[in-house]
Amino acid sequence: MIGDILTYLTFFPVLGVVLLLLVPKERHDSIKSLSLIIAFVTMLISFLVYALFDPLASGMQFEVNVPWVNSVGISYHLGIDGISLLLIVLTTILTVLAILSSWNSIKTGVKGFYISILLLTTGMIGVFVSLDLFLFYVFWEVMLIPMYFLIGVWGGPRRVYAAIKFVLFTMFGSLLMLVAVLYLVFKYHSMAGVYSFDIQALVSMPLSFSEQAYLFAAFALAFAIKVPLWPLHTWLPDAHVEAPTAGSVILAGVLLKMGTYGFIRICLPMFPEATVAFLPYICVLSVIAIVYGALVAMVQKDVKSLVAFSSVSHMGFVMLGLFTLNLQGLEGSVMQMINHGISTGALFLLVGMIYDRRHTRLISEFGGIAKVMPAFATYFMIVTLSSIGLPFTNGFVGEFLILLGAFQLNTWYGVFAVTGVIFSACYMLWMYQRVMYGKVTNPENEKLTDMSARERIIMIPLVFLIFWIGVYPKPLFDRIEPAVKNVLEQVSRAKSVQLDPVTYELTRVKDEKGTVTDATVTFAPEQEEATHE
Amino acid sequence: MTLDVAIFFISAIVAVFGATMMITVRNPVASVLYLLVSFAAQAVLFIQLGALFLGVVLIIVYVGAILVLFLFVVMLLNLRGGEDLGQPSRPMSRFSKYLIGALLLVELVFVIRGSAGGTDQTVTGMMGPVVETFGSVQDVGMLLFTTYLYPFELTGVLLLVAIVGAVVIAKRETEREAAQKKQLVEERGHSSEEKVS
Amino acid sequence: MAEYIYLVPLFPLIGFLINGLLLGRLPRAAVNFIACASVGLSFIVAVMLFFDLRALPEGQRVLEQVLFTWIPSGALQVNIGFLLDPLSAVMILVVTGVGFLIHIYSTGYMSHDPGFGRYFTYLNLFTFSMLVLVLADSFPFMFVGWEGVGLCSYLLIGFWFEKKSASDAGKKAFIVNRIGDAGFLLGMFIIFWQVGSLQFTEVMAAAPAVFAAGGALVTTVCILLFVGATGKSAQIPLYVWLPDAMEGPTPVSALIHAATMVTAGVYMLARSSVLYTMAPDALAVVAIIGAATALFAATIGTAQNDIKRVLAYSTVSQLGYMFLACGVAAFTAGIFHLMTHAFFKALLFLAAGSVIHGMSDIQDMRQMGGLKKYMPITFITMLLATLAIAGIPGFSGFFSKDEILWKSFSSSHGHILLWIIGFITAGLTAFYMFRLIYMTFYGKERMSDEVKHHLHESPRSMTLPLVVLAVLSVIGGWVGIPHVFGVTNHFEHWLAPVIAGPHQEAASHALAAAGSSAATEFLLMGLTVVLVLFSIFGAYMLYKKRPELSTSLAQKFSGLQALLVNKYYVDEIYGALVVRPIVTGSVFLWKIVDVLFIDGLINGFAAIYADISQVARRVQTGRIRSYATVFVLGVVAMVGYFLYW
Amino acid sequence: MPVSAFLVLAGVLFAIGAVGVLISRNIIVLFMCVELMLNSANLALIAFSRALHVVDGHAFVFLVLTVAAAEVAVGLAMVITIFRNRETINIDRISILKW
Repeated sequence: MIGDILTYLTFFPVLGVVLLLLVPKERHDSIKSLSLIIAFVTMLISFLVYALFDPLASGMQFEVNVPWVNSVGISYHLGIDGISLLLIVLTTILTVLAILSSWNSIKTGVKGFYISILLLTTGMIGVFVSLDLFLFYVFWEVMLIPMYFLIGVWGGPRRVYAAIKFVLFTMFGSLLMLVAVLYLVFKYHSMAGVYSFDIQALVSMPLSFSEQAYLFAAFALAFAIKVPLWPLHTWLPDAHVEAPTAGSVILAGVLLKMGTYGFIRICLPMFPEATVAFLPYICVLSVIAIVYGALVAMVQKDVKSLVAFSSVSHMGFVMLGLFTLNLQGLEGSVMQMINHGISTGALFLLVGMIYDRRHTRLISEFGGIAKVMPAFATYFMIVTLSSIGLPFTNGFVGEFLILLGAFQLNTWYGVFAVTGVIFSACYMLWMYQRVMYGKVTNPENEKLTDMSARERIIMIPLVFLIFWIGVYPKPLFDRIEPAVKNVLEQVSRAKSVQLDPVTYELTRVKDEKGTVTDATVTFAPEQEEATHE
Repeated sequence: MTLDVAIFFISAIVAVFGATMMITVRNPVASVLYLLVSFAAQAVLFIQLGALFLGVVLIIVYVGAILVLFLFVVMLLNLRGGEDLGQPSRPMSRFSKYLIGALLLVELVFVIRGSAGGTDQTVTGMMGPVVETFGSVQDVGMLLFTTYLYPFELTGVLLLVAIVGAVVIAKRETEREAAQKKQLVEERGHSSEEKVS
Repeated sequence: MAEYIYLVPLFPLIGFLINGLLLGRLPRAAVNFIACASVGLSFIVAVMLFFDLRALPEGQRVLEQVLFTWIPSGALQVNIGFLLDPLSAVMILVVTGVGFLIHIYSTGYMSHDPGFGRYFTYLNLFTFSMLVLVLADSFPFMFVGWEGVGLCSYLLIGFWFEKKSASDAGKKAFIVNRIGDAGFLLGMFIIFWQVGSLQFTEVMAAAPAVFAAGGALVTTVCILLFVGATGKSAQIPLYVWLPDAMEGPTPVSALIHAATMVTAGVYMLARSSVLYTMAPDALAVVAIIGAATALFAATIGTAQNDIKRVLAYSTVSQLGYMFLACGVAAFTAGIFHLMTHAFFKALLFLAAGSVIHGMSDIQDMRQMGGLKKYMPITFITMLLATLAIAGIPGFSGFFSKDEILWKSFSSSHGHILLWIIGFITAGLTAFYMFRLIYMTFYGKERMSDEVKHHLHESPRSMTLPLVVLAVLSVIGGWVGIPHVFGVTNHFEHWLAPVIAGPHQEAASHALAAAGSSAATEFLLMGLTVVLVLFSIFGAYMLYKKRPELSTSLAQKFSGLQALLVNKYYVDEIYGALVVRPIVTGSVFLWKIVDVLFIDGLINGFAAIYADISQVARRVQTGRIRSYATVFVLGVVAMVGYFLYW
Repeated sequence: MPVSAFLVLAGVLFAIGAVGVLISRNIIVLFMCVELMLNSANLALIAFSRALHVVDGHAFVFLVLTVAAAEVAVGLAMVITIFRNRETINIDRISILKW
């Protein structure tokens, strides 16, 4: 029972989809309640996983490994470490909130909408629990379809453009990823004599530098599009602006993390040499993303696209943290993934609430909202502060560690990334001022009602998380740390770096010629467990 | 020249003539009748080949039912060969299509000849005598109800589906349905306009 | 003892939580009581802690309390922990003491404002953040308070958010502070990078071993930390937010923008004194910036007509003094001035608030005059504060300012030029403060009848804090009477264990040169006093005796006058050089780079595909016969292939 | 008679049917051409059946006949509907499903 908990967690929403199919499509209330219950139970299961998770153990937990398609080595291999654990919990929480947020705003195609959301949940959880590349790829693509419908059917005026753009961008990357996956599998076959899609088996496979470089590039492109890393980000503002609130929340909250999660789960451990070699380029792009996203966010006229560009900036922080390759940077980066999910999710939820009332998101349409909706303004302020990384809100912890890590890696990355902290205050507070402060000039804003009980229920857990992670993030760190150390150990297989066993800091080894030679690690598939330790 | 050969050549000539006329005459009624002629000749060939049952079936089903159905439709639509069939194709395109047909024919002949390349006597050689009951109703019936029972039953389903389908397709739509359809088209047009803007 | 330290910030936090969570549901009296009581309680605890600390032997006056681990990440272990030593003890006394008085004052001042609940919530949050700032035992935890006070400042400046100028000012304050904070963060990073810890005790202990004295690294650290301080403490070039911050309620200006928050930079420098004494170049920068700010702001202060703006520039100027002190490694003098300044500047603001309150929210001094007889208590207390800030011997400001001037002259890091600037500033200070007094309380009553009708002395809740602060302004300096008067400088002695710097050597140095330096010190002191008196006389002549003289003078030097009134056009210059290019650049990035270039490239690819498809789709004619032709051709080709190949 | 004679005849009929499909603009004639092609295949099947002395070919012919009948029924129903809506039997005019 407990051993299979990941399977239950992953496929419980699918059960919900089956049940939903049986409900007549006119019965909106039943559909909404049923999907809420399903999402809620999924969340409870994820809490159970969190409770049962052993923070001290390193390595994967709750592993399930059943052969699936033996002839090509595909197995049903699930397992989580601290990183995926937290992301799963984030996913399930945001799903519940997303369903609650669309309670009154989705009026057409209700059944299809909730089915899409639940399918999406399965896809997202599936990506986080997969330890088999085939499974990973399947879930990766499974996410795409419901999201496409969420944007394309229930979206704004330019929804079709946005949805297609989203799908094409993502598809482009994931096809390259598929090619890379297949290459890995065949390579493994040529070395070990059997096929395997198992991530842990493939990680231990020695690859020459040029192989690593190409494979890294293929995977990295897929993940970078998802993150999205500058300059591959242009699908994001469109998708966010057009998507319905629930879609934006899940898109920003979880889907973007898929990219960074892919980096940390696949790119870094599998291609350490390439990671070290590509590091400067990715760091530079991340820093550009940080500054660029913030600057462009500042001049947006639509609240949602402002938040979307702020996501570009924040995810730039995450990417920068990942590629600092030191403990602080990586831990901060994982924290920032969670934090960004919470605060940006909350921002989109809040924007959705005001959109439900006014059916516009243009900043210029608002002004003086704080006077008519004080509670809304308060929640908005808290979330804004979390987004600009005020200490004691969740945003600070991750940002601080990332900047610290980046600074240790290279002073200039740190210096430029820090300006992102300044600009984030500029665009968020400017937006807040234009929306909330001043006199009510638009007569349509005069009679707005403050937050309803349902809306408060949506926000309270998020506010709680904002402060909890801000003040006492230790439980999260305890769970992240072993996983991050594992990643660092795997990266340290690269010959060009050396791992300090105490501080877990990777330092570059400068060899005479400055070139990285091909890996010559001896390969023993039977003893892969041994090489892990 | 034996009787056998005479029957074959006469039937073959009639069949080819009927087919050729069918595709060349302009009046659909005449077309149907030429096809009828061709089919009749083919039925003779069927019987000559020992397929007594199928030959009869061909006459009854094709000539008696299907071609009559064609005639019905032609008359129902009141087609007399004077309909507007648009611009006739250019000679070149027409010629090229004949050429394609000819090529196909040549290839088919080569296929037959190729497989006959020498060894396969069953194809090139004279047909030997067969048992008396070959191709009889009993013979074919036994096969259909034993070895090919499932396909045979499935043809029943196929026919049923075809009947229902034909009825549904040919049925005149009611006014209500027409109105609904109109409304749907309007909505579509409306939403597509929105998309453009 | 140590285990009670957490109570000091805890009480305001509880007050904040109660008032914040029950916002709008509590009666006014309850809100007032909770807000004041929470700060009052922490004041009591602070006093107790102070005496506990005093009871300890001199070398061991450090109390530490760790509540729990905040950020555990490898080598970086940041605790939620408090550090109470003589320096933070002084700070918590000032913060809770002055804070308590201002809370009480606020109950009167805000008695007609419907947003009182929000106001006291913010105020308590501020007190909490400020206490965290001064009690924190590590840089990151200090940063919590550092940003927290910035947030409260933002919220309180923009308290009347319906006014565009108020919300603008709040935003400006936060963003300018953030620029400083970025410097602070970078400074922290270098420290962690080099030392591997961010605990104050560990950093200060390890610094001499890790950093080369006078080396580039430690200088960079100090300058970066100082950038943080310039943001928070309104020094050149980041001082611009403070004058605008006067949009907030006046008690807020008194608490945040005079007494406590703005002095956080000085506190941070004093806290990092070990690092600064190792970086003489950084000290020089601090001293120069401090001196320049002091003079610069003082000149602007002479030409402002808004009563609060005069005080705001005065604050900037006085903060410059404090940094001047820090810059000559006289951190004790800086902290001493910080304390006395907290008393008299808070008093000045509160008195100004009392005036504004009585004047029906008019702040322009040109519409005041002759208020002496209407508001006697306000007048007397404000006069005492003015005497203190002007540096009249005996008053608190005299001792602290004089010590700074003397140190800027005598310290091994000092310079005669620094002293001259400080000296001129002292004169200017006296001038603009008495200008304020004369314009407000003396002369013709220039207000309208309507205002005059409502003119009244403020209620007891407001005057009581004035009186208490007035007493402190007078006697507050007596704890730090310099050696030269033949007494022990208790204040310096008290802080000595925490403050690094040349004080030991300086003390011996001073003793060695006692004979000559005492004479010099008295000479300089006398010079200053003469200048101050002369300035007061000037103000008296211009604004009391012959007001027409000031107008004619203003006309004569109209260029200079315009320059001063417009604050040297610094805001405009920043707008043109920084804000405008960033906004324009961002629009460029968005419209050109993002939409036109990147998206254009991608949509261009899509368009190319679409164009190819436009051609290719023509194959799909919809004509069955053409499909059939192609189909048959295909069959022919395939059969042909199998026949011949 | 050799079986190949029948096969060649079937081929000829098939080719004529194919040409008819290609050149006919009348939808009904086009249909009839398809029928002709189907039946030419039948002829080949029966010829093989005779040559190999196996009756199975007959069974297939039977199935083909059934399919042809079904196809004609549905096809003609469509022709009627099309004619009713568009007043044409010109196959080239029925080309909405394009581009």
